[in-house]
Amino acid sequence: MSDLFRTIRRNAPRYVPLLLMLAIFVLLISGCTTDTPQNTFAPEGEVARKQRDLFYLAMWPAIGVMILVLGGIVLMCLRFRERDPNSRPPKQIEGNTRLELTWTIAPAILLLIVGVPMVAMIWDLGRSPDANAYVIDVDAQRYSFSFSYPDIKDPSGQPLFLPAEPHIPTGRQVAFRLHSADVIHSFWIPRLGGKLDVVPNEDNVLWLVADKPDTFHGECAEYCGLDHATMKMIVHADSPEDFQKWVDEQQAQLNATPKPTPVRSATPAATPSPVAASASPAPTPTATPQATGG
Amino acid sequence: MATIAAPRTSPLAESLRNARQAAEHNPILSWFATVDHKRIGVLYGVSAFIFFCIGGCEALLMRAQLAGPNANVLTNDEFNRLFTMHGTTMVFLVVMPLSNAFFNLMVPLMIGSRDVAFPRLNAFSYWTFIAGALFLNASFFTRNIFSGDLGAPDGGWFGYAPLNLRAYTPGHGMDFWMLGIQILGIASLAGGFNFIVTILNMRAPGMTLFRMPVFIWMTLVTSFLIIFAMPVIAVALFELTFDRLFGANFFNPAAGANPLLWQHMFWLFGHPEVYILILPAFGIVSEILPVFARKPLFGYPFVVFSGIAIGFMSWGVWVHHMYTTGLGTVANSAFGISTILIAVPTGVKIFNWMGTLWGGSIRFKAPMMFAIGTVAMFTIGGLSGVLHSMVPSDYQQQDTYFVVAHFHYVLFGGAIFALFAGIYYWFPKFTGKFLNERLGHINFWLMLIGFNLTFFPMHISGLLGMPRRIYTYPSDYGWNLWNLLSSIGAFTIALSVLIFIINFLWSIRKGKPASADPWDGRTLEWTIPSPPPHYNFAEIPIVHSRDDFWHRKYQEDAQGNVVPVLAGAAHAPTLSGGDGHGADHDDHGGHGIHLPSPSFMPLIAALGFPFIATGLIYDYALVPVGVTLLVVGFYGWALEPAAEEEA
Amino acid sequence: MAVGSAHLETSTGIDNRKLAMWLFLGSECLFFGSLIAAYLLYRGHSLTGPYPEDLVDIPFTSVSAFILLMSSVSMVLALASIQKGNVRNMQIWLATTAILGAMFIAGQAYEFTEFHHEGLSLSANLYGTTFFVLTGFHGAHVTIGVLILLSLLTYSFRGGIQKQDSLKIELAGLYWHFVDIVWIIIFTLVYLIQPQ
Amino acid sequence: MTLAEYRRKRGEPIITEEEGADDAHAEHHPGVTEYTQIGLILFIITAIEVGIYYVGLGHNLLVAALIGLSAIKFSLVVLWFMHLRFDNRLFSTLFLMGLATAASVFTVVLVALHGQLV
Ligand code: HEA
Ligand code: HEA
Ligand code: CUA
Ligand SMILES: [Cu+2]
Repeated sequence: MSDLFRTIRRNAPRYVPLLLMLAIFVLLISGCTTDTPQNTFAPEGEVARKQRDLFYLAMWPAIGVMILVLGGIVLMCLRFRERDPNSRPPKQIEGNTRLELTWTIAPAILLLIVGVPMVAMIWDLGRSPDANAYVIDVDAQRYSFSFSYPDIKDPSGQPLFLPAEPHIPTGRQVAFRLHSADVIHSFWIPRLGGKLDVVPNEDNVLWLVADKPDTFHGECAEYCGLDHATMKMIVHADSPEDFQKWVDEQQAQLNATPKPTPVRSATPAATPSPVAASASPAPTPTATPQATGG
Repeated sequence: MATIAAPRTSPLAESLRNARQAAEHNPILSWFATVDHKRIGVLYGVSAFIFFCIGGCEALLMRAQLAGPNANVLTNDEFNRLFTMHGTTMVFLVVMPLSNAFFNLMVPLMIGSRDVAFPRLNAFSYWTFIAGALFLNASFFTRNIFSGDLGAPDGGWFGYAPLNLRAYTPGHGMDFWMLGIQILGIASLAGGFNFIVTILNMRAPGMTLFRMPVFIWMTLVTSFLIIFAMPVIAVALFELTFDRLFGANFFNPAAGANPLLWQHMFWLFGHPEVYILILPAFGIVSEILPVFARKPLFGYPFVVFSGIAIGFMSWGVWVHHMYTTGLGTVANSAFGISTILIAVPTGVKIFNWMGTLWGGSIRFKAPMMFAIGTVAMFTIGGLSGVLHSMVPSDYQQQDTYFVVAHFHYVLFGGAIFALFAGIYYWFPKFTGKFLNERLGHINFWLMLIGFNLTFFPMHISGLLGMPRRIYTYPSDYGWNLWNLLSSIGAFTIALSVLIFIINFLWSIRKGKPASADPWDGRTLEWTIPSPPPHYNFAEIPIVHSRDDFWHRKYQEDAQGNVVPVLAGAAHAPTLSGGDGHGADHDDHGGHGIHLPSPSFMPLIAALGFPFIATGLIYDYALVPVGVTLLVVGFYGWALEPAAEEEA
Repeated sequence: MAVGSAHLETSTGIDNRKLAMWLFLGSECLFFGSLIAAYLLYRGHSLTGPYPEDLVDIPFTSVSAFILLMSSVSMVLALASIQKGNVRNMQIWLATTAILGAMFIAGQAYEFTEFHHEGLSLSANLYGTTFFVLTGFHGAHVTIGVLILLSLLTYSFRGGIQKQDSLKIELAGLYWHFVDIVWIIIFTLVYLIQPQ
Repeated sequence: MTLAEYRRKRGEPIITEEEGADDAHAEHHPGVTEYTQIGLILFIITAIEVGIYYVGLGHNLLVAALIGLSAIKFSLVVLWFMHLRFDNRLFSTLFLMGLATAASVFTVVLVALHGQLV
């Protein structure tokens, strides 16, 4: 027993960190390849792809630095461990200015190098949506997203309202104008792109592009209360032709049955909210260019 | 105030004095009236550790729920309350007070002082802390917990507006949260002022700023961060209090308020706060590595300056928690750049620690294992922090488990590992016994493995799109395996903590006895006996260099080899002029050393806070009671003599 | 409070308590900074009235501001007196300061009730919220200051404050002046400058 | 040996000038007249502030003038009444640190939230 113990103790320092790093790699690699509904490594649109590429751009150097530092530590532990408990203390080195400068400046340069594409991408994804972007109004309320289409109106001028499962066209920017009826939520469809918060009184606009027809899973990414975990959505991306067909269908339906559509700002939330109480006039959707994309 | 006795001795003053004298000799009462920095340090440390176990158990419950998809261990409501309490507990009731414990224990010893600048303020800080901590945890009982209704706040540890308003979070838990943190903030502020003054003013002769141990430097920087950051969160919490309790509109969107104001204020505090959590840990590591590598800290001035730089820079990065709120491209670019740059001074520290190991003669004792573990694990966490700082890709990671992975690597892998290192390192100083070395190694390896098993997979579940703060998840999102691993890891950590507890309890009774200088240390605390006498230094030492104690023990011979100074010569020169008074043979006995008298006033004053807070929530009648306690405490404090007249 | 401060000189030569007081004031800058920032952020954003321009009474507040400013003068004179060892004068100036402070508080109480009559409450709009909390916290600081002054005054009547204790007066003075400069800022930003 | 004696013996520079509470120093302590003069100036500036408020300058000009004047008042109180002009530099440093942090940080917050600065 104590023998086993001693062997473990003697060898563990050497192998555990190495095994650990190996495990890390295996894990990382396996993470990249799985094709699951919200995998940010499996983008299906311009925004998500750019973000993933930027992530790789930073991740590989970071892994490099990690190997350098952790490997260095392990090697030093092996090489400089005290062999003889009665040995004299080693040479007392106080420091080395040249080394200090090196390891101040080198990381700074490395960081600024990654910083350039980062800033470029902030501006790239942060531009206002194209003029021909397809506009959808998103209403977030505890605990669901609902959608209205300003371009599809019923005879009384009310936009098409979908309590769930919106359709979007592929190959074209879709501008989501985000409105909150209560607290802060966050609108996130991982395989199409990063999230943007839905802030009351602040109508952010997020544009995304879907490459090809598919069904995308998204969910609320800002804790918003009891059922935050189940505030999810499914988005159908259709080819332009299919989308047009869908639009026509909806339009036809609206024209056929001019039923009163629910008012957009009505909240299904049970709790009396100050916002709902004050009945903020249904927010007039005006594109706010100050919002970031992506 | 110190020297002025109350002008007239009234019967009241007389009985108060008697009470204080009685307290001094009663084994239990004396703890309530103590103003001794070492005892307050112990109180802080033990309390914080208990809260660590509580916060850890909250985490275990969460991990049990998340071990598999669609689990039913906890309800949504319970889960939300648990993660809120877990985060709040770990930040405000564990890492901060545990660091504070080390400030209390070590600062006077390391700078060669008999006490802190304001001993009673120190006691006040502790009692206020414990009042706030108990108050916060009392929130569990705001609903009938015995019928399964957990009280407790449920707004998350940063309680975003407007969710934190009564309209959306009606329970009293949130009220306890905001007032509890308010009280804890007062405790931190008191500590912050005290340690800055102590460090600037109470140093032994010759202990210039650049001879101070790095731990002292980091305490100084941390304390500055505390005194500047705490008022901001205090105001935010006051504003929330007015909103929730008195109908104000600071965060009410219906009145036109901007809910992002809360986020700015919280993170304006919150980011300096994370360095408040990590800098003491950096200090501890900087003390331990040189001792066990038997070599001075590499690049001392650079380690110090990088710590100061981190302190300054921490004020310019808060928006990196708000990238996805739509602040605009300019803000995001500016804060993106400032955030990645903060990696530079932190890197300087990491590299200097490696420089310290290089060429050393490393002794792998338990404190050293934890310290090296800190450096390695913090680096991983820091690097994932840099990944977060890349704005556009953070749009994908914000509020996912990738963040959870990041901050547990820095908070657990950085702060908690270092604090454990500190416990193993200084335990002999305060008990005169070693913690068991073998159990220590088991503790370390189990914790290291469990820690990585818990938190590394979170990077992956995060990148696979798993948001944080969800109590359940479907089975087909590819998250199952990673969560299972995390849960197994969490229980491994629990096992390691259990081993630590056993080790602690066993060693405190039967541990191997330790001498005054058991690790061949370099700093002043090792010059005095273990455990230190209540007056710390029989004679105030005189400091001639950095690592003064080491230089008394070793010198370089003609060949540049380090050789021990002949035995007997290694004694400290002291202020009384004679150089012969050694630390170990204390012929002095501490007679004639004036130490502050115990006092109940800090306790009485601190007790006022929970009364006021409870009164604000439930019944205003309690408020005057609390105010009275405060006033009585403070007046008694001001009027009672700080030190008893010489008998 | 300092341990045996009479015997132990400090490393910087500065008294512990004075150092602590300045640290406290530095910290207070952040406190009032946060409050003022909230006020400025919401200035002119109230959705409903009453608005500041309906309420603010410049002549009245100017007198208040003037009173507080003069209390700073009397405070510093109290310090000058005790530094020369003149306890009597110090008591007079301390009392003056406390009275001026109390007058300021009374003025604020009057102003608050007046505003309340006009319909401004904590919950009326953003202006009410930020105005009452900002000036209220300032008023609370003044009140505490008055209490400190009165305590010192009482203490000095019992012979507790002599020339060598001038530090006590100095510390109280630092706090008092700080509260005064906060009002200088509030007076300008909250009263004189109105949103366009 | 007291700390001061120790320092004298070693010829060690005392880090900052001593600021004993009781003994007189070469340093300048403003007297009653100076304090009263400052008080008078403060009074006059306040009068000017209120005056220009009524004169009806353009908004921007008024704001600039008011901020300038109150800054002068602020400085007078801090430098003279709070003695920063004569006292240990450390105090000014500490206070300015707080002031500068607050000013810069909240300016950024207001800009980021599109608030008006004044
Ligand atoms: C101890 C606490 C601590 C520490 C020290 C840090 C350190 C850092 N943190 Fe972290 N952080 C938290 C605690 C901490 N953080 C917490 C609690 C949260 C979440 C709050 C919440 O939402 O609940 C958070 C969240 C958080 C976010 C927001 C994520 C999001 O919500 O979207 C970001 C974004 O930029 C970030 C960045 C950083 C960076 C860049 C550092 C840097 O300081 C790290 C620097 C260190 C290194 C980089 C490693 C060592 C350096 C080298 C070896 C040099 C060479 C390196 C390079 C060239 C890269 N952190
Ligand atoms: C210092 C800070 C710190 C520390 C140490 C920890 C430690 C741990 N944390 Fe936590 N964590 C946070 C700070 C910290 N955390 C914060 C700030 C949040 C964000 C909260 C929020 O979103 O609002 C968070 C959130 C968080 C989450 C995300 C919740 C969510 O978003 O849904 C998870 C999930 O797994 C988690 C897990 C853990 C685990 C398993 C540990 C473990 O390492 C814990 C290990 C400790 C133990 C297991 C104790 C064992 C003790 C015993 C077994 C002794 C029993 C003794 C007796 C009975 C005498 N933490
Ligand atoms: Cu909506 Cu979370
Ligand atoms: Cu941060």
